[in-house]
Amino acid sequence: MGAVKLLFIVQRPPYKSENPRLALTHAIASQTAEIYMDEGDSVVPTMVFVGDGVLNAVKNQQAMKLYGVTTTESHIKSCLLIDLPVWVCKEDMERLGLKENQMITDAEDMGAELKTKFVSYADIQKEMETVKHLLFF
Amino acid sequence: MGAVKLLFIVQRPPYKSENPRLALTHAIASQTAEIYMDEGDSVVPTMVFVGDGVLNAVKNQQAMKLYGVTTTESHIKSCLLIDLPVWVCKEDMERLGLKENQMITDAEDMGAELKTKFVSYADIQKEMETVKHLLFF
Amino acid sequence: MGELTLGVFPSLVGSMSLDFAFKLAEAGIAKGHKVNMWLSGNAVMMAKKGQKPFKDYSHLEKRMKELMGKGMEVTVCEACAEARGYHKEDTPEGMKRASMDWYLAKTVKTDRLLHIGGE
Amino acid sequence: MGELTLGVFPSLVGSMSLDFAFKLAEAGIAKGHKVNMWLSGNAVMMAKKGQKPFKDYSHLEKRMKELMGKGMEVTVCEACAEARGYHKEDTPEGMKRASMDWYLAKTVKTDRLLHIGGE
Amino acid sequence: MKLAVFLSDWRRTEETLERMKAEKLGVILVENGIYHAVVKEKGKDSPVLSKAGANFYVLSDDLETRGFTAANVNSKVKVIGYGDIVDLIMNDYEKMAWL
Amino acid sequence: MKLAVFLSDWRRTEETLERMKAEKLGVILVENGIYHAVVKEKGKDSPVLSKAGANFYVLSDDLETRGFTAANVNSKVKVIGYGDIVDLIMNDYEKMAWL
Repeated sequence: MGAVKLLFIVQRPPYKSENPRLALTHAIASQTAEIYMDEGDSVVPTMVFVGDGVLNAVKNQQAMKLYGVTTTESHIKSCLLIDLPVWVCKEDMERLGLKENQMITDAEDMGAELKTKFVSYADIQKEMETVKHLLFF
Repeated sequence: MGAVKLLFIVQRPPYKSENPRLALTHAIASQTAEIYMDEGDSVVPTMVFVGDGVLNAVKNQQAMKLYGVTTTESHIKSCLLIDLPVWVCKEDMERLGLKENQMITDAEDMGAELKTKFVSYADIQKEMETVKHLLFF
Repeated sequence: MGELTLGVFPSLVGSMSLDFAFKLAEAGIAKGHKVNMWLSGNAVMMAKKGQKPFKDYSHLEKRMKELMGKGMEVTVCEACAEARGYHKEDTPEGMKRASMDWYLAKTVKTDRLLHIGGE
Repeated sequence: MGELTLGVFPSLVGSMSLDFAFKLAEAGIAKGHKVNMWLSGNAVMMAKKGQKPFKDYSHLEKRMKELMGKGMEVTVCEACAEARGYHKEDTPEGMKRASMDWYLAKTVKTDRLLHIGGE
Repeated sequence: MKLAVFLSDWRRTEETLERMKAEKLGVILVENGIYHAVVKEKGKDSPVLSKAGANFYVLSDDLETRGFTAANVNSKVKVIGYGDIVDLIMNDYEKMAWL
Repeated sequence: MKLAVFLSDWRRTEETLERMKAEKLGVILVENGIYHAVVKEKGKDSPVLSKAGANFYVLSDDLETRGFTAANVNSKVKVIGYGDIVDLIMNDYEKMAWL
C-alpha cells in the first residue's frame, strides 16, 4: 500500500467536546502505527482546522493551569514537533476576526522546525480530494 | 414548603441526545419523591416542549421496534397517565409545519384522562415566572 | 448562608461541565453555603472508582472526595449507573446511589437549583 | 467483497450513533464484507461488561458479541478506557484493547473508512 | 472524488456541507439529520436539499424512530435501509464524511 | 422574575435566550459561551449581547482556558470568577437556566 494519506478535519471549537483533542492524539499516533503494518506501509496524516474549529489554534490556552487538563495548544505543538502538518483555514480566521498573531504559529519553544500553515479553503478542498480517507471530528 | 412547582423544559429533538428522555423520567420520578420529603411537601412538575423540542411529541415513534429502546412517545404518555401536564409550544409547531394530528394528543390507549396541551409561548413564559425552579434539558 | 443544588448530566470527559460543576461547588462551600450534587445521564461516569488520572482527561474523583469531606452531598442516579455497568461495588466512598426522586425531593428545600442538562 | 472500518466515538447512551454503527456493521457482514470497529472517546463505554439491559437505554453488548462471532474485529482505545476506570478485567470477551495506532494502521488496507466523530 | 456525506444532525453541520465539492456527492440523512427530509421550516425545504448535483438519501429506521414515514419525505430524497447504505459505501462512493 | 441564564455554547442556544423575558436578567457566559464575549463574527458583536436590559458576565477561567483574556472581552461584558458566580446565584438571582 505504501504511504496512505489521511485528513483529520476539526470543525468544532475546543474543550466543549473531546473531539478536537481526540483528532490530535489519533493523528499523533500515526508515529507508532508501524507495529501493526506491513513493511513499507505508513500513514501520513494532515491536521486541518476549519470553520469554528480554527478556535483550537488560538494561542496561550490555560487549561492546564486552570483545570489540570492538557491544552489543545500543546497537542498542536506536539504535531509540529513530529513534522505533522497543521493547517488552519484563513477565510474562517478572517470571518471570526482572528489575526495570525493570536494563533499558534510554531512550536519553536519545543524545538519544532515545522510551522502552522494558514491556508485557503480551496487548499483544504484539494487535499480532501488527494487523501484516501477523511476523518471529521 | 408545601407544593413546589418545577418546570421541565425540553428544547432539543429526541434520540440524538439522552436529555429529552431524562427530562421525562425525572419528571415522572416526582411521583415517588415523598419518601425523601417532609409531611405535606410535594413537587409538582410540568413538562414543556419548546423550540425544536416539540419534535419529541410527534406520534407513532418506532424506536422500540427498530432499536429496542423505549420511545419518547411512551414516556410522554406515561406523564399523561399520572396526570402530569404536558405542554407543547404552538408557535414552534407552526414554524416547523407540524399539525396537531401528527402529535401525541392523549394516552387514551393507556387509560389516561389528561390530554396534551398545545400552548402559546406566552403561556410558557408565564409558567416560568410562576415555578420555583427551571430545568432546561 | 444558603443551600445550592446542582443537577449535572454531561459526561466526565468531553464538555468539561463536570469540571465546572465541581469548581462551582468548591467556591460555594468556601463561601459557607451547603451544596448538593445530583449526577445523572452520562455524568454517572463519576460513579466508577479507580479512574486513572491522565493529564489528557478530566479527573475529578479526588476533588469530589475533598468536597464530600467538607459536607457536600453527592448522589448518583442508580438506574443510569447500572445501565452503564457501574455497580454498587464500583461506587467511590461517600457517594450515594438513589433513584431520580432523590433529586426531585432536593428541589423542595434548596434555595437555588442549577440544573446542567447539557449534551 | 470489501473491507469496511468503522471508527466510533460517541457514547453508548445518548446519540444512538453506536446503535447506528452496530446495525451498519451487521448489514455489512450480512452482505459478506469484512468489518472492523474502533471504539474511542466516550464510545469506550462498550468496554465495560455487565451492563444491565434496561429498555430505556441502548444496550449493545449482546449484538456486539454476535457480530464478533461472525468475524468482526472490535478494538477499544486503552487510554480512553483506563481514564474512565474500565480495566482489562472489565473488557467483554472477544474485544481487544490497543492504543490509537491500531486504528491508524487499519486505515491503510481497509477499502472504506466511516469515521463517526460525533458529540 | 466520490464522496458520501452522512448528515447526523439538524442544526449544526449544514455549513460544512455547503462548502464541500465532489464530482459525485451523496448526502445520507441519518439520526437527527432526517429532519432535513421531513420538516419544512417556515414552509420552506431545508437548505441542505438545494445542494447542487447531490443525491439525497434518508435512513428509514431513523425516520420511523422519530415518528415519520416515507409519506412525509421530500420528493428529492430516497428512503433507504442499512443494507442500502452498505452498498452506497462499498460500491458507489469512495470517501465518507460523518457530519 | 430574577433569572440568570448560563450560556454554555456558542451556536445552539441563542434562540432560546432571545425569547426569554425577565425583570432582572443576567447572562453568564461559560464554556464555549465565552466566544459570545470575544469573537466578532464578520466584524459584528454576537447578537446575544444585544439582549435588552441584560447584565453580561463571562467566566475568566473558561476565557483563559481558550486562549483569551479580559483584554479581548467586549466592553458590555464583565469578567468574573467562580466565587462571583456563587454570589450572583445566591444573592442576585432566584432562578437559573443552563442553556
